[in-house]
Amino acid sequence: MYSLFQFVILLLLISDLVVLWSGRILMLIRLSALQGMLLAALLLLPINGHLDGEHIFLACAVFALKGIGFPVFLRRVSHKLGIEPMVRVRLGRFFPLLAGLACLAFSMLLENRIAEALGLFPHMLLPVALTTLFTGLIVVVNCAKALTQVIGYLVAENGIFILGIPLMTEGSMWFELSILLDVFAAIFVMAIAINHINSAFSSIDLAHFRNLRD
Amino acid sequence: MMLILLLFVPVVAGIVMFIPGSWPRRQLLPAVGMLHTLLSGMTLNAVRTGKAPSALGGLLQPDALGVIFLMLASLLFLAASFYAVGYLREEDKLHVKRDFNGGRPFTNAPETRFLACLCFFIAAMTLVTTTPNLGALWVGIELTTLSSAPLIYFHRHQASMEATWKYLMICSVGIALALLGNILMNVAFFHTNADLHGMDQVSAFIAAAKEVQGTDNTIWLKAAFIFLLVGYGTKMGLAPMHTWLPDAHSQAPSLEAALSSGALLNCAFLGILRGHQIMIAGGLGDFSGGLLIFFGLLSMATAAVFIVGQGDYKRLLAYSSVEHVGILALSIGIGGTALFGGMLHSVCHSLTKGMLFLVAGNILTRYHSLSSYDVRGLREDMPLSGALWTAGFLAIVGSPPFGLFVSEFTILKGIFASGRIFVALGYLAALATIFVGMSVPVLRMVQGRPPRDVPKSYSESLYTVLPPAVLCLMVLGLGFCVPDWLADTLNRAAALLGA
Amino acid sequence: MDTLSYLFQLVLALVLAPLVPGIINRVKAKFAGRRGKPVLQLYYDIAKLVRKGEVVSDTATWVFTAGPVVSMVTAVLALTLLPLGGMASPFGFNGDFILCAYLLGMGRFATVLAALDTGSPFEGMGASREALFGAIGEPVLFLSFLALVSTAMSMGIPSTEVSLSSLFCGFSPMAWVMGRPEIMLLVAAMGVLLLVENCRIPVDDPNTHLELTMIHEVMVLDHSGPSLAFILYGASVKLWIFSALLAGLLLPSMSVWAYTLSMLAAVFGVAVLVGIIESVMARLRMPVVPALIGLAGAVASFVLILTLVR
Amino acid sequence: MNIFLLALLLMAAGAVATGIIAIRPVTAASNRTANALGPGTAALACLLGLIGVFSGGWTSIESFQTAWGLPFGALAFGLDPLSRLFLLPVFVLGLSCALAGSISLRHTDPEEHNLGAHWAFYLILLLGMTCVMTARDGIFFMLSWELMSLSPFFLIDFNDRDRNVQDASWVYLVAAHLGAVFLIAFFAMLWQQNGTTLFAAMTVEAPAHATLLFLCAFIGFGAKAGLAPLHVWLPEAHPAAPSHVSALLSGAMLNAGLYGIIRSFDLLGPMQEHPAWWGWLLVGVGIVTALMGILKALGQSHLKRLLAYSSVENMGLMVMAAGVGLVGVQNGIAWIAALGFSGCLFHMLNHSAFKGLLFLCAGEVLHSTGTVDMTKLGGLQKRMPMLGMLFALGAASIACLPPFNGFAGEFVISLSLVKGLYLHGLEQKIAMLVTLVGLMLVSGISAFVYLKAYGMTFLGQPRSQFAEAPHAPENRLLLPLCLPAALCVVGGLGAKFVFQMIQPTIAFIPVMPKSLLGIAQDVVISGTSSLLGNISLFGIFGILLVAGAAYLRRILLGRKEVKRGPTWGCGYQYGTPRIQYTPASFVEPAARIFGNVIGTETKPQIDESYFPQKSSFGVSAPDVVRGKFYTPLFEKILDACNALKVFQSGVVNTYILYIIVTLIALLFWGVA
Repeated sequence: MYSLFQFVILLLLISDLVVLWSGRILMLIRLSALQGMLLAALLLLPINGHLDGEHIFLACAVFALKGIGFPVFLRRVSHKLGIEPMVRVRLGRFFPLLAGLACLAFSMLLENRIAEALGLFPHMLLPVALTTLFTGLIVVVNCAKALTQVIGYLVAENGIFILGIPLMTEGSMWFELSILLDVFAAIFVMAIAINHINSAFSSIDLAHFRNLRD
Repeated sequence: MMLILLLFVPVVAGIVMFIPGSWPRRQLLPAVGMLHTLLSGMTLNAVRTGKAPSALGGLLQPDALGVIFLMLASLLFLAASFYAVGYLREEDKLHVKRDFNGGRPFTNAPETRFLACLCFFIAAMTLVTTTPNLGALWVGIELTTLSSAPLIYFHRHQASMEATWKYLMICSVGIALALLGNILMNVAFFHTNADLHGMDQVSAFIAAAKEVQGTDNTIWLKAAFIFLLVGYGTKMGLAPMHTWLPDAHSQAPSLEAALSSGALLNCAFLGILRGHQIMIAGGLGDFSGGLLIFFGLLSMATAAVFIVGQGDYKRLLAYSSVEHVGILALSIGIGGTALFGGMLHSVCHSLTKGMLFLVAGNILTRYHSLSSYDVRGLREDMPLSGALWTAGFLAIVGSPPFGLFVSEFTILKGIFASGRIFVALGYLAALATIFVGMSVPVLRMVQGRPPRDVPKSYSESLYTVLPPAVLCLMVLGLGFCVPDWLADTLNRAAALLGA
Repeated sequence: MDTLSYLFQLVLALVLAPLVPGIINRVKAKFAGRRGKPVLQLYYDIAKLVRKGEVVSDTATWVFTAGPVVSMVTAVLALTLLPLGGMASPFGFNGDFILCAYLLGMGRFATVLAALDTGSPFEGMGASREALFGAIGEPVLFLSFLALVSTAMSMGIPSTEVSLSSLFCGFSPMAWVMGRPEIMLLVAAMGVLLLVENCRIPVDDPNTHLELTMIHEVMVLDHSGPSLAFILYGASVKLWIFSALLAGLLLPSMSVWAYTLSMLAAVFGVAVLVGIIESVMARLRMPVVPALIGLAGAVASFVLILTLVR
Repeated sequence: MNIFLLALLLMAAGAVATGIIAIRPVTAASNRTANALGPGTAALACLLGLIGVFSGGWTSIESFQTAWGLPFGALAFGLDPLSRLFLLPVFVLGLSCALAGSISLRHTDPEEHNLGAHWAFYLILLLGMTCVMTARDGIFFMLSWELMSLSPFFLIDFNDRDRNVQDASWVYLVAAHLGAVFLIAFFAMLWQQNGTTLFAAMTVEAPAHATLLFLCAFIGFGAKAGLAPLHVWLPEAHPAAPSHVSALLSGAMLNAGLYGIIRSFDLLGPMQEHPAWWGWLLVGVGIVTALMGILKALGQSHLKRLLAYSSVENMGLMVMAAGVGLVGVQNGIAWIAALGFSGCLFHMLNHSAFKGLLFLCAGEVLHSTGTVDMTKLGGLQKRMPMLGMLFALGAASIACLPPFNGFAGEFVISLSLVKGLYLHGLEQKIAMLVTLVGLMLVSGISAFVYLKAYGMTFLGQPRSQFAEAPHAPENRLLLPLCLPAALCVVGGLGAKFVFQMIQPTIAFIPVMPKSLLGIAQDVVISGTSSLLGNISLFGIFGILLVAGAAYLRRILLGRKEVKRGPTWGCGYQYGTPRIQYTPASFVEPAARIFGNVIGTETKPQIDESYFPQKSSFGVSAPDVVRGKFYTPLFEKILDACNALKVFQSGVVNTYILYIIVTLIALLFWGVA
């Protein structure tokens, strides 16, 4: 069980690195779907052994929303708007990858220093969670299109979700769920906004967004 | 029951707005506003007299801090709801609209959606201000983002789209970080309380924090606060995370901007305050206080930089919000006497800023330009709005006899009491710079001969003048007299923050 | 008795005042090898003028008529503050030198206004120069007074009794000269002031009728008849005041009659000296005059500092 | 006290009433109502206030305190000799300026001006000033101070369509606020240190950071008083404001700065314990301000700007005199202390009278000719004899000429400086005497300045058609001006009594140590008041002599006719008024001397060809401090701010990067 858990975590880490390197929007969407499914798997592999109904329920919800719902939705949006398939980056692709690796190294150091003593997080969970979070943020910063920013946001939320998994209890289930729904609503609103951006600017490239400044 | 009504009246109203057909939707809004304000007032009274109203199994259980912000949100909503009636009527008159930046013609978003989102917006803020639960607080703040995004995009033109996107993206990222802060908070208390059930309640956190005091776990607490600060600070508009604020507030319809600036920023601030409360209990008040002071001063300085030479009057107001948010953070960080000043400041600032944005809306409706260079002779052209604009300017920069003077003075005294002379120096320097910076565009608009190219026959509608006028009178009153019940509540709130 | 005796001295000064310009002119004439006007010429002039009518400019108002009157009255009033014939003025009081300076200032003010009242460009020119020299002359006069005050106080005169009388004849000036040789420098400074305030060469040329070069004379171009007589008389009283101040600085104390005679001699001596200066010097260029006044100020402040250091 | 409070209430009620008129649509009728109601209330309130000031005895100390709505501070009023003295100009000028203003505004165009608002702010200004002079609580003082500081903005702003007026009002607002910032710091520190805001509870001991407090107070109050280099708002605001407002501001509001400085001595503990440079700072700044002010005034050809700079000069003199008093206290010399403070307060009263008069006169000039540019004026004495006489009186007073009040004040100040010879240490003596010489230079130049002001405006021939046929005001409309004019004469001829009236105040100022006070009262006051009696006698005697001489002239002229003829043109036949001396040419010799010191700009444009066509000459004195310091400073700040605005680049990615960078930096700092 534990090694399986570690394996899933490792997969998540690899997916992060691929996200940082990937140059195609479709690929990013797929990776986010993969991450969603891996998150559901993590929920089903509880560290302290017992598996209750609420974990399963939440896992299903995560699978449905993050693993299937969002990616499908985002793909539809990108299809509908006829978005060109390549990611447009602002800082290149090497630098973000480097930043992601640096973040990984830093968070592993952090784990060594303070997290292990706590005994709350399984090995590697904290580094991977933080790396995922920062991967998402790097994508948001690096990519020039509205859609890729949404994907980045999604990935960042995944990282936070990972960190929250060990803390999950019966009582907090509803909140996890509402948070999930909240994220869902956010993605939904963002997608609508992308739609509007496309109709207003006939592109979703954020390079057009330079009107409001000082 | 009162609390449940408080939360669900606007929700239901929002849903009702979607009922198709042409019925007087607009007029429903003031009704909701009045009902909500009444309920808020009752809640305030209940909290002030020491009763602890609670509903939904403790999900809604306002304390003095929250109830102040609730009352403010409610009052501003009431003002905005009346204002909306006049505003939308004015909007209807114009069929072909031009982008304020000179772009293509645009249309407005459907009124139904606008009104419904307004209701959801206030509902979300009600949740934020009444819940003692950090998770629910987070959900509420995220909901405010989502419900206000469509409001910003009411005028469907490119600039407002841009603003909406920035708002949505930056705030979402920020709030995601705040969520991480919530989680880290739980991590910090992992050991002290094996039973994590019901842990998200602030009171439970505070109790736990006292146990954590002095242990290694404080490092998690510190990290948690940093995430909360950056996360909610983004939403609140602390520099350098404030970047969305001037865009969103300048492009949003003025009543949304009034609500955002006056009420929403407070809500986000509440998130930070909850963190600060826990930090104080954990013996880390100096750490969080220091951070708040730093960001407070940084925000004031940033605001000063952007206010000086600012040409766009709504951006001006937005940056002024950054400034005042900075003052709030500073005052809480300083503690002591400044806490009372800070709480009073939040009240005065909300009322003043709400009023200013509403007046700015009037000006925008008349001149169709956001640039202060296009507006001249307000005093003559729109006597009431012009007078309110001048009064609002004097109020917001902290001149007597307006309430902000009292609060800023108290905060200054608190700073001196804490012995931080250089903070006082920075505070005064920023205030002075901002005064000078703001006076230029404001006077440019108020003085002079009205431009010839705006139509002559114009009369100010009561709907759009009365709400800001009432707010203005309230701020004026606060400059002379802080009623006992308010002082009482503010003191209770300050006590929660360690005063 | 003292008061009566002082009044006699006052009357003497008032009567003899027009003699001073006569003496100066006579000296100048001698230097030029002319016979010159009679010494009493000013008396004749005044006597003639008071019997004449007046021509007043269309432009002028009451200010024009008030000018001569005020300037004459202030000069006479200032004279009453001075110690005369070795006697303290009964009108003097602590700080009366301030009043004296300002009385002269008032007279100047009135004269200048009267000049401006005519609207004549030439008189405006004179007015401008007079006003300026008055403005910068005043601090120099004060510096000189202060140097005396400082000396007097260091020599034991209480500060409540510092008046023109105590400064200029309170005690033996010889003691000043013996103990305080720097006082002699003040004589130079006050001499310059005399030339400036009374518009003599090298500051002003009272004789030419080339208006562009003049200060005082050009200001009174439009006056005639009794008004002109007032002006002439006032100017001579003013000249007397400054000569008497110089004399007070120089003369040792002696019996009243001896003092009176020696004072008259000193005043006329000053007149002769002025005549000599006027004869041997050319008028300074206008921009140099402030430098001259400044020089006098420098001398006076030097004296002041010397007296303070002691 | 009750009468006094009634006056305050009346002002407040008047402000509310005119305010209500102001927010209603402006019509000719509403303007008329406001123009009757506002000044009427103001005049009545001022009269009541005057009665209140005098009732209950000049020397008595009354107080009234009540709690108010704010959670700290209190509504504490007090009347003591210091307050009473400073209230006199407020009420007297408040009265005559209200009446004069009402007269000059009676034909205002309702399209352009809202008189309701104007009078509302006028009353608020009066109220603010009165409260400032009587407030006995730090917070109440600050509130009143800001009321007093802000309301003039709306008064100055009266002709806001004029670009210059807009600039001027802005400069005023900024200066007022920046000054207030220092005061806010001052009172906040005092509050923090004393734990209370009541003045009565603050006076006991010397506070910590006394020097910092003193500097805050000095800068804050000095900015209001117009001390260099904080004077820049004054020469902008006064010319822009309607004249009755300028008169009130200059004659009454500037005093508040002086009042604040003196009052703050109270709050800072015993003055003998503080460093000696405090007093010398006041003296130095005062005399430099005075010199700068008067030299600047010399270069002005705009009458009201000239008067404004002259106000700077006079405030400098007052602060200098207060500094002399302080030096006297610190050296323990009763003469210097008592005479310094008396001179300061005496000059304050005098300045209020003649500056109020002069500004009101300037207002009448503006009203009747449409300009106060002296290059366009001239010959008004003939056309408006009454007005000219009043102005001449004011000019003679302000030029410190006997027998008017200006001289009496200056005499007291000079005496105090002469007593500087008693100070210990050579450098103190020299400093005092240098100050005295400076004072003499100032008064000499001020005579020059007012020769120019009166001569160019009223004498000679009109220099343009503006002055040829002015709408001369009827004499009865000049009645409000007679009040300050009478005070100018009374202050000179009755100098002794005014001086004695000031003495309770001197005895009251707590900076005066008790040991000094005894001597001061015995010797100084009796001695000095008899001197002032002498001066008044001389004045009366002089007036009689002048009358006698004038009579003599008349007798001499007898029945001989006084012929009228053209001015003697020295043989030049074709003189027009344009060949007269102009303000510029009048000051040209002075500008030559002082130009380098003070930044006077002379603009000779001489055509040097063989057949010269057109030459011109101008003298202007732009404010060096403003032009060389403030304007570049503000521009630099603006540039820096604009340069920093690149941070708001508009790119959303960058914005999010800021968040991440902040987060990481904080984590490194706080956790790692």
